[in-house]
Amino acid sequence: MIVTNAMFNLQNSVRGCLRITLLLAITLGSLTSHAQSASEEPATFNDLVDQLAEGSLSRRGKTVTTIAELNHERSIVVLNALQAGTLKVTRNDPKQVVIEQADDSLVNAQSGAVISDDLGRLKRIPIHNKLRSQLHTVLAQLNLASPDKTARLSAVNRLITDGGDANTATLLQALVADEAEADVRDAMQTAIAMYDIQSDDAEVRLAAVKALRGSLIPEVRGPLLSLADNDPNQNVKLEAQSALESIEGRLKVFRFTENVFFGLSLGSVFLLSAIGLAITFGVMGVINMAHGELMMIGAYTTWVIQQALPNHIGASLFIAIPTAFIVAGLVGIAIERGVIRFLYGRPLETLLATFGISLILQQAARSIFSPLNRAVSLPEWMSGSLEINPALSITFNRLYILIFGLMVFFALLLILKKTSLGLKVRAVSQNRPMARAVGVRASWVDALTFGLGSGIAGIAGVALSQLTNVGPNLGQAYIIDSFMVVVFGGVGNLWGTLVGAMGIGLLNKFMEPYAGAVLAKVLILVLLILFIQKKPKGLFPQKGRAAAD
Amino acid sequence: MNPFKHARNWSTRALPVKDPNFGHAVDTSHGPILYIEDVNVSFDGFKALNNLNLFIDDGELRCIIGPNGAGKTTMMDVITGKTKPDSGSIFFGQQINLQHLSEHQISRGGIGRKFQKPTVFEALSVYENLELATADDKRVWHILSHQLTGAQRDKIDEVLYTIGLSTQVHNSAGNLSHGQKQWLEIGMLLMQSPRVLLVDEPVAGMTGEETERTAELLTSLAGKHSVIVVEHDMAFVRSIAKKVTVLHQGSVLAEGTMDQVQSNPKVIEVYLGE
Amino acid sequence: MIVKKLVKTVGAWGLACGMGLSAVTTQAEEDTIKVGVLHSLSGTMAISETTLKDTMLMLIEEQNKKGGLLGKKLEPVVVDPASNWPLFAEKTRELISQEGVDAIFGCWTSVSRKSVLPVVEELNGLLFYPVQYEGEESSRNVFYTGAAPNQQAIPAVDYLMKDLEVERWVLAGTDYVYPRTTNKILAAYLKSKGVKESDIMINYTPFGHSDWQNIVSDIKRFGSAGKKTAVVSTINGDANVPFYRELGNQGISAEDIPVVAFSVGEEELSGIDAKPLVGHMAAWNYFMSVETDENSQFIDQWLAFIENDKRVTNDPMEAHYIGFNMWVKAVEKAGSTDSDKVIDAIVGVEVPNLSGGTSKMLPNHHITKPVLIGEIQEDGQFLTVWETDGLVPGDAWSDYLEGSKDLISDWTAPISCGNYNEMTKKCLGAAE
Amino acid sequence: MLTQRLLTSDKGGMWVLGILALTCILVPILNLAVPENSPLHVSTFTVTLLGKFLCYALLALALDLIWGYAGILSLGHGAFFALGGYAMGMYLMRQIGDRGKYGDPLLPDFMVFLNWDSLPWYWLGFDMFWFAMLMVIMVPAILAWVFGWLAFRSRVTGVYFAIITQALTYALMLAFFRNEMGFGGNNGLTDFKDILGFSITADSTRIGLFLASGIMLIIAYLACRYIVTSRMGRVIVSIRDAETRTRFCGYQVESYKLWLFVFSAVLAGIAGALYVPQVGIINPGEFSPLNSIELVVWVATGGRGTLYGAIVGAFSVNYGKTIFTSFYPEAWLFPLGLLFVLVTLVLPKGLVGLFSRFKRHDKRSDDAKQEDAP
Repeated sequence: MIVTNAMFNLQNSVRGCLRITLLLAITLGSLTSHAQSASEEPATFNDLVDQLAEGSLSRRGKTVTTIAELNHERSIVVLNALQAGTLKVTRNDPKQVVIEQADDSLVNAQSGAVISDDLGRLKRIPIHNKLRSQLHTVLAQLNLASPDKTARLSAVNRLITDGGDANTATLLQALVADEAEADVRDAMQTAIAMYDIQSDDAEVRLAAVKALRGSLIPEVRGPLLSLADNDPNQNVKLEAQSALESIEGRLKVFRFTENVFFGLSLGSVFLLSAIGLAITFGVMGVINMAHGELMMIGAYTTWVIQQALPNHIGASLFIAIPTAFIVAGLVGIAIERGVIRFLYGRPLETLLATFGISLILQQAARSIFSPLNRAVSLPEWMSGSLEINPALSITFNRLYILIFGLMVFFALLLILKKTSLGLKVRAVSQNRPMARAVGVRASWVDALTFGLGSGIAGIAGVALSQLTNVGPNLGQAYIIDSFMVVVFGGVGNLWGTLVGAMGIGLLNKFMEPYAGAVLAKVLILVLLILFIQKKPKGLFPQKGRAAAD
Repeated sequence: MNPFKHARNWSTRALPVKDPNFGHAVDTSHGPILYIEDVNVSFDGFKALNNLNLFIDDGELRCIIGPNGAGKTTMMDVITGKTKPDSGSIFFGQQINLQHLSEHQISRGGIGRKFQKPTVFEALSVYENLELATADDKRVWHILSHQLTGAQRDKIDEVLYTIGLSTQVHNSAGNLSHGQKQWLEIGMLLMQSPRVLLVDEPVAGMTGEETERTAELLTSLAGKHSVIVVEHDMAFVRSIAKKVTVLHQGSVLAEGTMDQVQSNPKVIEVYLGE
Repeated sequence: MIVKKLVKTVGAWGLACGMGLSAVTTQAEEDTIKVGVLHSLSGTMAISETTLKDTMLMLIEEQNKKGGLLGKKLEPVVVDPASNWPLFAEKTRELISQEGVDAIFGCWTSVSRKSVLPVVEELNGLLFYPVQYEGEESSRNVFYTGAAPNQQAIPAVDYLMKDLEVERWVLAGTDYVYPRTTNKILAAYLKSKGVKESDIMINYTPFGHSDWQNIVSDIKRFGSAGKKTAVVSTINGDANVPFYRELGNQGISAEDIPVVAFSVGEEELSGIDAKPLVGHMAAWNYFMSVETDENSQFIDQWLAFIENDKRVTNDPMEAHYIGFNMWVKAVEKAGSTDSDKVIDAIVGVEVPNLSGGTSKMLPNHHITKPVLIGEIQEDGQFLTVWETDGLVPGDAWSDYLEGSKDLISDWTAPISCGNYNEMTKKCLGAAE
Repeated sequence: MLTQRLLTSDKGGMWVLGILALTCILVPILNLAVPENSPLHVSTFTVTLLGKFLCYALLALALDLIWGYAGILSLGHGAFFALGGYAMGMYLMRQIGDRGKYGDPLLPDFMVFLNWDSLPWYWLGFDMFWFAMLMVIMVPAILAWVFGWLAFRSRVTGVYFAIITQALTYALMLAFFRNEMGFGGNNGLTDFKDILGFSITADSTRIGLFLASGIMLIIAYLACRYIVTSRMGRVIVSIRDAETRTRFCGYQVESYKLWLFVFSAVLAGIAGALYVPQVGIINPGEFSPLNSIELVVWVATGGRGTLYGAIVGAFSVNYGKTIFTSFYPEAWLFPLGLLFVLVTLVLPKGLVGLFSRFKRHDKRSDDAKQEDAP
């Protein structure tokens, strides 16, 4: 690896050479330090790689160290493969260690020669956490000088978490001088400071503390804390304390913003699950207890589609959205035609009937998909989080679902306000006979409206499948919350639903730290009950004489 | 005992709700029994009542006419406490400010109302309907434990006779004809021996003969009670009315005898305007 | 009128007579040995319990292939307590007094066991309870084939402390008795090992909690104090998926803050996209990935029986496997299915478990088991990274709890008491 | 004169009462006196089962009174049932005394292992039977009173009322799940030893409880009958059918609703108190909204608006449930779900409505009821 690096670096300036020499120094140093372990069996690279494939995990750990120290040109490749889980071994003798490339082609681990003939089933060489972190550190060491910026950065960050040793510190000192990238340089400085902070020289410590002031990297706080509590040197102690305060101060702000986001994202889940109800219950006055199960249908649809195209998880999601809408919508229409239409003007009977339907749907899900939960996987772009700074990062799936929720909301708003269906819906919901008189086919509109509401429930299901279990009980978890949201927001008023959902979400998140998750929920329910006493028609009531009685 | 005593009227002008004879405590020394002054009501910007001023004398029979949306029904809602006015005052006699009272208190107080659409308790028999309306202590425990007194029974028979349903006593109200329902409802008002009767479109959908009987009934009531009749049917109004008030866009357009009103150019304009 | 009467009679009396008669008929037929299967097939617990019902049916079928028991065929009696706790009690009564079953295999949640317990004791039946539980209980009529806290929690913590040098602990659980007790025991244990109060964070969430955002970020913060941190999770069932997802998305990898779970097994994982979980751990007494002949045979049997090669096996299934075989052995030993005889016979019975050892029924009606720690792999299986040398005997009463450290349970003479205080030499609760 | 008023024109009721009385007399005899092996013997299992059903019937009666007659649909009546049950459960816990696992003379076991050093104040007094019984009545009554006062005052009706009652019971469920509450968390209260000194598992005690439930049901039935046949009964019906009109007749609708609601809550509480010792456990599951909705279905199935209908419904549905859960364990939710749908679609007046269809019946008034009942 060094060699390759050298090859590469020779072209560019003294800087490269400096690196090599330094690195050699380091690695040689560490080599001698591990001289004993090496001397036990002067193994060749090939044997070592073969050893990787057998033996206990702890032995594998030792082997990894030795391979790293060997500085064989392919060490880094092999170790990377081991880390990534693409290092495999043939099941049938003679055992052969191979690396699986991205394109499923196989190369010999030792030589790197491409293997054409079929080796039968391969067994992945397993690693566990200790090994993983060991690999990380080793690779980090080797990557410090990598020409690739991101590799360097992650390497340095790794060192920060490990709190590296003297060698790395000196190396970094050398590197930081002529590091082009600003952020990498900052990281390096932090790393150095993190090392210096343990030094015995108070001055060095002081400098280190100064350097670390205001840094948001979580690892920084640990050592600072210890200094602030008990450092022999008073200045250092004070400096550390003030540094901590400055950090704390900044953290507070970010925590708050974080909490706001949490609240909104919880609200967006409420919004998605309640918005369908806002149509069926709010506009049509139909209590649909099976609403949750319609979401469940949407979620299962997502799963089915993922099963259909296992290689296009991302795409499957986009297919799932319309499909779920249609499937759930059709089920909804079926329910409306089959049961609800006989019960208009009798909301409580509707409540009972739809509750029965929800039971049937649940049991159906159990019979079809088994009572076990189904695994819906997140596409790449949905997982992970958007790191704004070390203290504040926003998870993608939540972010997208928040955006998605709002999109659905406004789309629905448009449909109701602008399209002829929307017009008819409002007409029917306000005055059924009159609407009929002017030639609106009320029954048809009812069916479509209910279908629309159900379809949206289906879409909500797709979103939920990205957050939580896909199973027969999915629906029940949300039904009560969504009803509360609709009632809170004011029946028949979409904006009310939006405000209600977000409000409850935020309230919940800001109560949780003090009350704890359970009590927070209880308190919110109580508050809602009291609120409805005060404003029986919700936040945004429909006024007028018609609404009065 | 009663948790709602002050529930709906926080400004407790606690009036002597000593049922049943509170109706007679109304002070009408200055003539009018009902004062409606500068009353405004609006729903979502639409002004249902616009500075309405109306005075009803004790024992008079007043007809109120006006095109749809003139605010007739809203006026009744305001009087009976169903709707609270945005501004203005409604006094029952000299003292009692109705704004502070809830429906049941107002009705116990002696203002009875008959709805546009006849609303009797269809599940109950004619007799039970009247029994329900009987003027009596209407608090829970009394109702739970007491049977009707003889006097109250006689009152029911008397009313049955007045509204001409004596033969229907045990028939279920649901089975009555439209007209009979109207009368039954009026009968229910009478059971409360009210001082003021608000009657909303009593003859709507009635046969000519039924209409005549209703006319007799109402005129016979006048004097003992103040009667306010809201009606579209001009012939009917002419047949009973001494004094007519025309509402338009939530305020009084004209007032006077039928002839005066009908010759009033504004009124003609409004009615032809439709 | 007649019709009305008729129907009412059916409503009230049909029940009475029907039941009465059925009781008689069941007493009449003695050619089979009835085995009660008491697992929720509907409601919230169906997700876990249905599998155990199938396991029992499979085991019984196998036993019948081997010629049954005492020359009689075994007959499973399956009922559905529908995740409704009072219904558990009712169904137990029905199984024992109406169906006349000789042993019941069932229950999952602690509360269902608690609700069944009095009935089993009253009617002197036998209950084999296959799930890891909080301990602090011992009944003459119940056999706990799942792990007691000292067979799961304590060893797991030991591993984290010794091998991963964990110094800071998050004890996260669903708010019910199992996590409460387990965490209490662990907290006491950790303190006894010199862990500071400030280095332990305990958090409880409701059932099916789905919004873990701020709890996870709290954990993240807690873990960034420079000391190695681990989460000990007693989070129950449905709440796990969103929990692990949130962990993954907030970038907490198993290396930074490993999570060791006591309620996440192969079955739960089969319902989760395991990629974000790789490296997180679970402590059980059995893993499907264990490579022994018994296990591979058991797995083949299972896949064949359930006719679906995607299905997995898990720890409670093994518990049923062990429990059932113990019961069979005990019945053969006693030569009868009579409860008292079986209870006497079963103590000391040894049967092979699926992880290569032989488990033994102890006098406290718990069994000896190995403890395995596994890391979750991408395929939803576990890679065993540590295991106890030898088997750990189940301990009904924890040694780390004030109330119970003096208590032991021994159902053999002379003590024969579920909660015997070694200090006072008294059998508590047995007043008269 | 009173009995005549209660029972005439209530043939169905008379039948139900008759059968109830008969059951209360015969079942004990058949259980205790008749030997095990005789075909007439009624097993203890059946007794406890019937006892349980009696409690359900009482609960159903309570709901029918407010839903069927006053048109107030409560989706949270399970809460009052559970509260009554908890009050009784607390008494039974205190009776265990030092026979608990940890042998603590005062604290229930779950408190011992949650390290509670003393009994929380709200557990005091529950060692006295009379106090516990008082609480069985007072706790549901007070909750119903406060809740109802708020709700009815601000004229929360129909669907809104249904939903907030559901929220109420849901909130209570979550609260009782919390171990800090000191009600045993998810496990609730169980492992009872004896009641009033009688061992709870003794057959005689079971019969006693069974009788108590039966008699309580009969008394409650007559009480409800008294209410609905009084003038108050007619006021209530008129509130259901035309609330505004009733107001204009000078009735204070709110207080009528409130008192009825409280009374019904008390009945539910008593039902719960009788239920707990017979099933031997009370836990937050009883608060779950599903239970309350199922309860509504019993009433709907039996036929709301007729008191005996509620009883018929409670028995038939639960009997069906028992049958299904033992014969078609995998699929019993299907028939249950179908029942919900069919009853609402085909049998708006429930089973008893089915019978009364044979008789000449006042068709139009029926429709009126269905239309206006919220």
